[in-house]
Amino acid sequence: MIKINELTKIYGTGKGSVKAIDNISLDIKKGDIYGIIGLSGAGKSSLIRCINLLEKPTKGSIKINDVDIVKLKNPVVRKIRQKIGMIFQHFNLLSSRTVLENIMLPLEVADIPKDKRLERATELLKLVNLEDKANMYPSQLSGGQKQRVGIARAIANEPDILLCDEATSALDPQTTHSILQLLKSINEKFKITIVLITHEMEVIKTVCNEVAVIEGGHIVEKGRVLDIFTNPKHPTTQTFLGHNDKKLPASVLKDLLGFILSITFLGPSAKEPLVAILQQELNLSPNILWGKIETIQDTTVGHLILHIKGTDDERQKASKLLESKGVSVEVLKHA
Amino acid sequence: MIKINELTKIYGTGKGSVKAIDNISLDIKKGDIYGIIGLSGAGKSSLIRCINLLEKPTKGSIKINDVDIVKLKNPVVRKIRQKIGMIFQHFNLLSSRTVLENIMLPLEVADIPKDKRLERATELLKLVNLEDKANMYPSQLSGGQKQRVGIARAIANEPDILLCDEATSALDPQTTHSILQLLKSINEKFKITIVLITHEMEVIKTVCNEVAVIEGGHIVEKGRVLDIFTNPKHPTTQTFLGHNDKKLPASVLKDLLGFILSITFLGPSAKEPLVAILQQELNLSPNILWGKIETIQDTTVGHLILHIKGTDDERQKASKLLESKGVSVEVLKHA
Amino acid sequence: GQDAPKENADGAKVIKVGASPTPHADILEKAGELLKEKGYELKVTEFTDYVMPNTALDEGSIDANYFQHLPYLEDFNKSHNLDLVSAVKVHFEPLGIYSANLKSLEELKDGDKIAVPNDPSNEARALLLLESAGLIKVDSEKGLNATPQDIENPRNFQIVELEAASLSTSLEDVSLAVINGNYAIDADLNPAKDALASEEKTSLAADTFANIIAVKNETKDSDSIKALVEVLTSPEMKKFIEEKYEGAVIPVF
Amino acid sequence: MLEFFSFIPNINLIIDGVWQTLYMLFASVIISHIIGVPLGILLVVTDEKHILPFPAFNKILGIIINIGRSIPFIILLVAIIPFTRWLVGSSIDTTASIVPLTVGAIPLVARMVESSLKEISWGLIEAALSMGASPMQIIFKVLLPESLPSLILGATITAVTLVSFSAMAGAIGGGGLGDIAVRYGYHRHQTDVMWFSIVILTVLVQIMQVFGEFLSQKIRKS
Amino acid sequence: MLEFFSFIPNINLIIDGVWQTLYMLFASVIISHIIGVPLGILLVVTDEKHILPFPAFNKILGIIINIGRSIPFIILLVAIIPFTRWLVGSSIDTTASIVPLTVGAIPLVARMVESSLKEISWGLIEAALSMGASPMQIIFKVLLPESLPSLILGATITAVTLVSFSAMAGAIGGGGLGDIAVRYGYHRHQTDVMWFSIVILTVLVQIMQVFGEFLSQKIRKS
Ligand SMILES: Nc1ncnc2c1ncn2[C@@H]1O[C@H](COP(=O)(O)OP(=O)(O)OP(=O)(O)O)[C@@H](O)[C@H]1O
Ligand SMILES: Nc1ncnc2c1ncn2[C@@H]1O[C@H](COP(=O)(O)OP(=O)(O)OP(=O)(O)O)[C@@H](O)[C@H]1O
Ligand SMILES: [Mg+2]
Ligand SMILES: [Mg+2]
Repeated sequence: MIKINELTKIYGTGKGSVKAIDNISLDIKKGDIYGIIGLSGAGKSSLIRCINLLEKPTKGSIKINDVDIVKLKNPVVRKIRQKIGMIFQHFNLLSSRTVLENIMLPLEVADIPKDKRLERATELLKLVNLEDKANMYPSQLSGGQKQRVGIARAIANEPDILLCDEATSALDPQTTHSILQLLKSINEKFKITIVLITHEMEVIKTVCNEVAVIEGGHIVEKGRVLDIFTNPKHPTTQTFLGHNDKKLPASVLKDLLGFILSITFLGPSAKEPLVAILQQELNLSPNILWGKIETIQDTTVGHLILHIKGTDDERQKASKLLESKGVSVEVLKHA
Repeated sequence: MIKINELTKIYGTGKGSVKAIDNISLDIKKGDIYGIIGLSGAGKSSLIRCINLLEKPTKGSIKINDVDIVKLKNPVVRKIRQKIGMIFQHFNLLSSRTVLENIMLPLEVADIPKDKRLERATELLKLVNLEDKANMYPSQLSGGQKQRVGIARAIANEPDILLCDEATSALDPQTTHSILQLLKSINEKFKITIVLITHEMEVIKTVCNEVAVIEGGHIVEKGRVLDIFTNPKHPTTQTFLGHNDKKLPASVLKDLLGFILSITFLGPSAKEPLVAILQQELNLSPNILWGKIETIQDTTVGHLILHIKGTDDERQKASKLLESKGVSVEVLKHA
Repeated sequence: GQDAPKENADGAKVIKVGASPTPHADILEKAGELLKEKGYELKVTEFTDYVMPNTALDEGSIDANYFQHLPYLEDFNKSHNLDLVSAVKVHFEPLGIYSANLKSLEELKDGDKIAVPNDPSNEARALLLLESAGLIKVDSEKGLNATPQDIENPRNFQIVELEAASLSTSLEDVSLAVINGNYAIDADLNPAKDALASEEKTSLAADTFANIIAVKNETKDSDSIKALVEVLTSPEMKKFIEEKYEGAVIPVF
Repeated sequence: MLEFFSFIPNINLIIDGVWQTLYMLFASVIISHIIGVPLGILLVVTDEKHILPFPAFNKILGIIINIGRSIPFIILLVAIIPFTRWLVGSSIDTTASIVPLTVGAIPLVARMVESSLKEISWGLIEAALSMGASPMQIIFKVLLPESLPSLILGATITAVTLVSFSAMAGAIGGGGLGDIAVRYGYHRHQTDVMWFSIVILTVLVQIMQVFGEFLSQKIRKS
Repeated sequence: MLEFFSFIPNINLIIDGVWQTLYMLFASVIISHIIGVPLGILLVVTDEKHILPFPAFNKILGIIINIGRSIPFIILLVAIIPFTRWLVGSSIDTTASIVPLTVGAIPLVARMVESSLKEISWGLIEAALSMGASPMQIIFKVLLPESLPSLILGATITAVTLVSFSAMAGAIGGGGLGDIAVRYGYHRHQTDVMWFSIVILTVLVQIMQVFGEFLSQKIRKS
């Protein structure tokens, strides 16, 4: 669907120039919900803005359905853009239009007849829970309300591709959740492709199937969400996912005898009572110091940090037992 | 420090008027980091904007250090405002000033001598990790970089009170973390009071000691963070904290025999090997379906959903055993 | 320094005169050449307005002005409480009635458009000329202050007031236009042949409406004014004016 | 009614003047905007970095507008007489003076429009671009509506400037209050007529200003 | 050098005209902005909903500015003669004509400034307010710097408008290219002088416009 090849974007020229994207290649398939994460200033917005040519790439090609859009003439680009919705980081709502009229704008642009426009916009307003603000102006809305208008506007013309630049950053968890469900359902129903920048790992976990991690204009890691989240390779990804965050507070670590294991298990092994098995088979009493068992892409994934009062010998036995159940074990502290 | 009494804010007049804040009273003590959460459009921004009188309250009083600022004359208000920093939801950086000059603005306003200004601003730039962007203009920054400039600007004049309207919403988790540490450290060092709107529960957990939940212009719940997070009373708070989210995916619940318990434990009981004890004393093999063990305000708090293959009789025993250890138990599914 | 004329770098005494651009400033330019021989430098400031030259003269910014006729000056003196006087009468620009379409005044129909200059020193004269051609009647009390508000107009002509300089350009749009001689020449009209009627060169009008050099009463006998007057009324000037304007501007000395 | 004002000199003259002024202003403001607004839009959008880049055209248009702005009004008045005559059948009277007033105002309008449109946040244009909007759609759905409050303030400034230009239209028989103030009041020392005309002019300008500001305020939603 | 241009009629006349025009423009643009910019700022900030609300003053100032805008330039020229004389010692010549040009431009400048300042996003003013900035600080640190690109475009428009006003300064012997074009072209029908003056005027206007746009572009950071 979207094939980005050796894309480079440089802002400015000469001494003051900034290389925001550096030779990025990316392959986004039809129906993907593709997450992009990275530190502030990594080049995420620049990348997504290249996809609909709001930013002209300095080098490289962007193929949508096998057509290199970088080389296309304006009128053709326009037709393609009508089928690419975009949610902006800073909303960009027209101050001269009411909420309803803002949502109708892409429909006007696409020459949808008036009654259809109104119908569709009203429907969308309901979806983003803003029926009561239909005739208000953007200046009378709260931050999150503006963002929801931007979301409704982006999906109004039933795009084939949806580009979201921090679409839910101004939204509370509940509203975020309902918006994500909305995105997921239109993704499933209409097979639309979604490219999504976010800072919230929850968002990636809930809706994305693929994810790329950008740093300093490069892609440092990409792949299936489940793979990346359970087994991040690059240090940046690891910090991002909080894998280095498992340093436990001093107050908890104080006076701990024995050894500490960090275990990760997913899928089938999640259905086994791991802790109970340790008790049963090795007579160890593990204490869970930190734990997170969650569902990523319909698969249960668990991380636990276990404190076990025992010897190094017992530790080795425990590790072996767990590994035999398909669990990966890391030793954080020896006995 | 800040005493808000029966505050009401109505936008507009007549038919189109919106009651954004409805009779809110709030007491924020010196040195508090006070979190405010609520759905989009709940009135959070309106409330925080009343505290420095950017929005004139329709009714009610706001006492800072026992002075009702609503009644004060402009020059006095200005003096007070110099000691209240504010981070805006939409940054509001001056496009005509470089990053460095933007950070120096509050210092100029407060008539700090030029060399001191430069020194302080450079120091702050380092803190928010933007030394290399010192001489760039806001239009050349990414969203997160703008927000960091806004943060540096707000704390430049070493305020007594810091108002943050979604100060980290555009930031990645790592940057968010370092900013929060920064806020926490200045809070501890200078005893400044921070009022903080956020949509990220992580933020509240990490830095706040008090939290208020706003809905439809009312405060529906407020109190110490640990209390609210472990024992939310109001349904809105519960949804917010994801307590109603523990509905498990169908794929996991399928074919589960036995009973399901949701257990919550904190402080001392977190140090006991609960799951192992169940195995040991009742010979039950609990499987953790969902779990989260985390540290809120230096206290370990755990939620687990346990699936146990057993009878209702065993369930009652298990519940009793757990409760005897100071754990609260909720039955999600009977055997 | 209102009294003694200042001297320029060459030691020549400077005379400052304000004037309308044409024909006044052009005539003065010639006079300047003659005055140089007498050790004077003539500095001409052109005004496109009819109030400023008198105001400037009174305040001493200029030593003399040259743009108006005596009745206008007297009226101005009265309304502004000034004491400006005429030093000499220099020339007369006969107003003529011209037409682009009509061969004679008889062809004029009721309700036709007649254009007249809109400045105070020419408009009343134009109306009086129309009166003498028997087209309208001017309120005798208003006399030289008459405007189209002050006429009897039994044939309902539309009196169009235009700036003197644009009358010739707009000739096609009206049946008749009353035009100053010098502007008529510029528009390739011949005052002697093309005018359907004009102010008589020898009439009372020529005397009354002769354009004057106006000065302040107290300086009218100064040497420099005397020199200026002398040059302007010299035979060379007479020859110059007659040759240059071919009857559209008539020397009256 | 009229008797009541009979203390005022030449009341009929002034009433005519009011109508002439209103007529001239109304017509020239409207027509100069019909032509000047598109020119102003072109000046902006054909810029190198805008939605319809065409730098050569942009430069030439800028120069033509500058020429228009350089010609003293009184000369313009006379220079375009053949055009005026061709257009309205005559080169004199109030109707005819609308032509030079309009021609003179067009380049001013274009510059005022240019300066308003340049204040629009680029993000809004990007939003429309991302929807696949054509330049025409961007102009009519973004540029014009978003700058309308500012355009109206600009139009008010233009209209008031035309009031002072219209005083010069007296040269070709345009009439109007400004011309009356100049010719009757100023040239013929009828200071009462002059001041009375100016007072009415001021009232007119005041009405235009208040109306323009009211309208601009009313539609400004941010 | 001068010989090269000798085919041009009255070359010395025109060279004088260029200097006179530059002198008049330079002085009147600068002085009218020194006075007009503060007035424009006052018009904005004393509005009911702005940082220094004082509605009565705002209304009166608006009316005074409107009066200034209503008086035909030629009348203004004469009406302020006593003032001009008191100020520069004479009421005629190029220096003297700077006074009415300036007085005439002040209300225009005020309105242009007003319209620019009204486009500033309120959020930026709020940011300054939240820091405890005084109205003066907001004016000098927010309003002026943020609207500078727009103010410069406005000043360019004003300067070019003054070029056409300066043609009227001929009424008081101001001189300058516009006046030359009028006196030679319009009064004497010497069209060569007229067109040559206008060409030079156009070049001048073009330079001002390009310079103004360049400057505005250069300092616009968003
Ligand atoms: N200027 C205004 N005019 C009219 N209504 C307004 C105005 N500003 C805010 N409101 C309304 O007041 C309510 C509260 O707005 P507020 O900005 O305080 O919400 P919030 O809690 O900050 O939401 P968010 O999380 O989305 O930023 C909203 O319903 C909003 O529409
Ligand atoms: N117009 C511009 N001119 C110069 N530099 C720019 C411009 N736009 C962006 N940059 C720079 O390019 C880099 C990448 O910016 P980009 O907006 O893509 O970051 P981002 O990943 O979206 O960050 P954030 O999460 O903070 O929004 C940043 O260092 C930024 O300063
Ligand atoms: Mg970004
Ligand atoms: Mg908000």
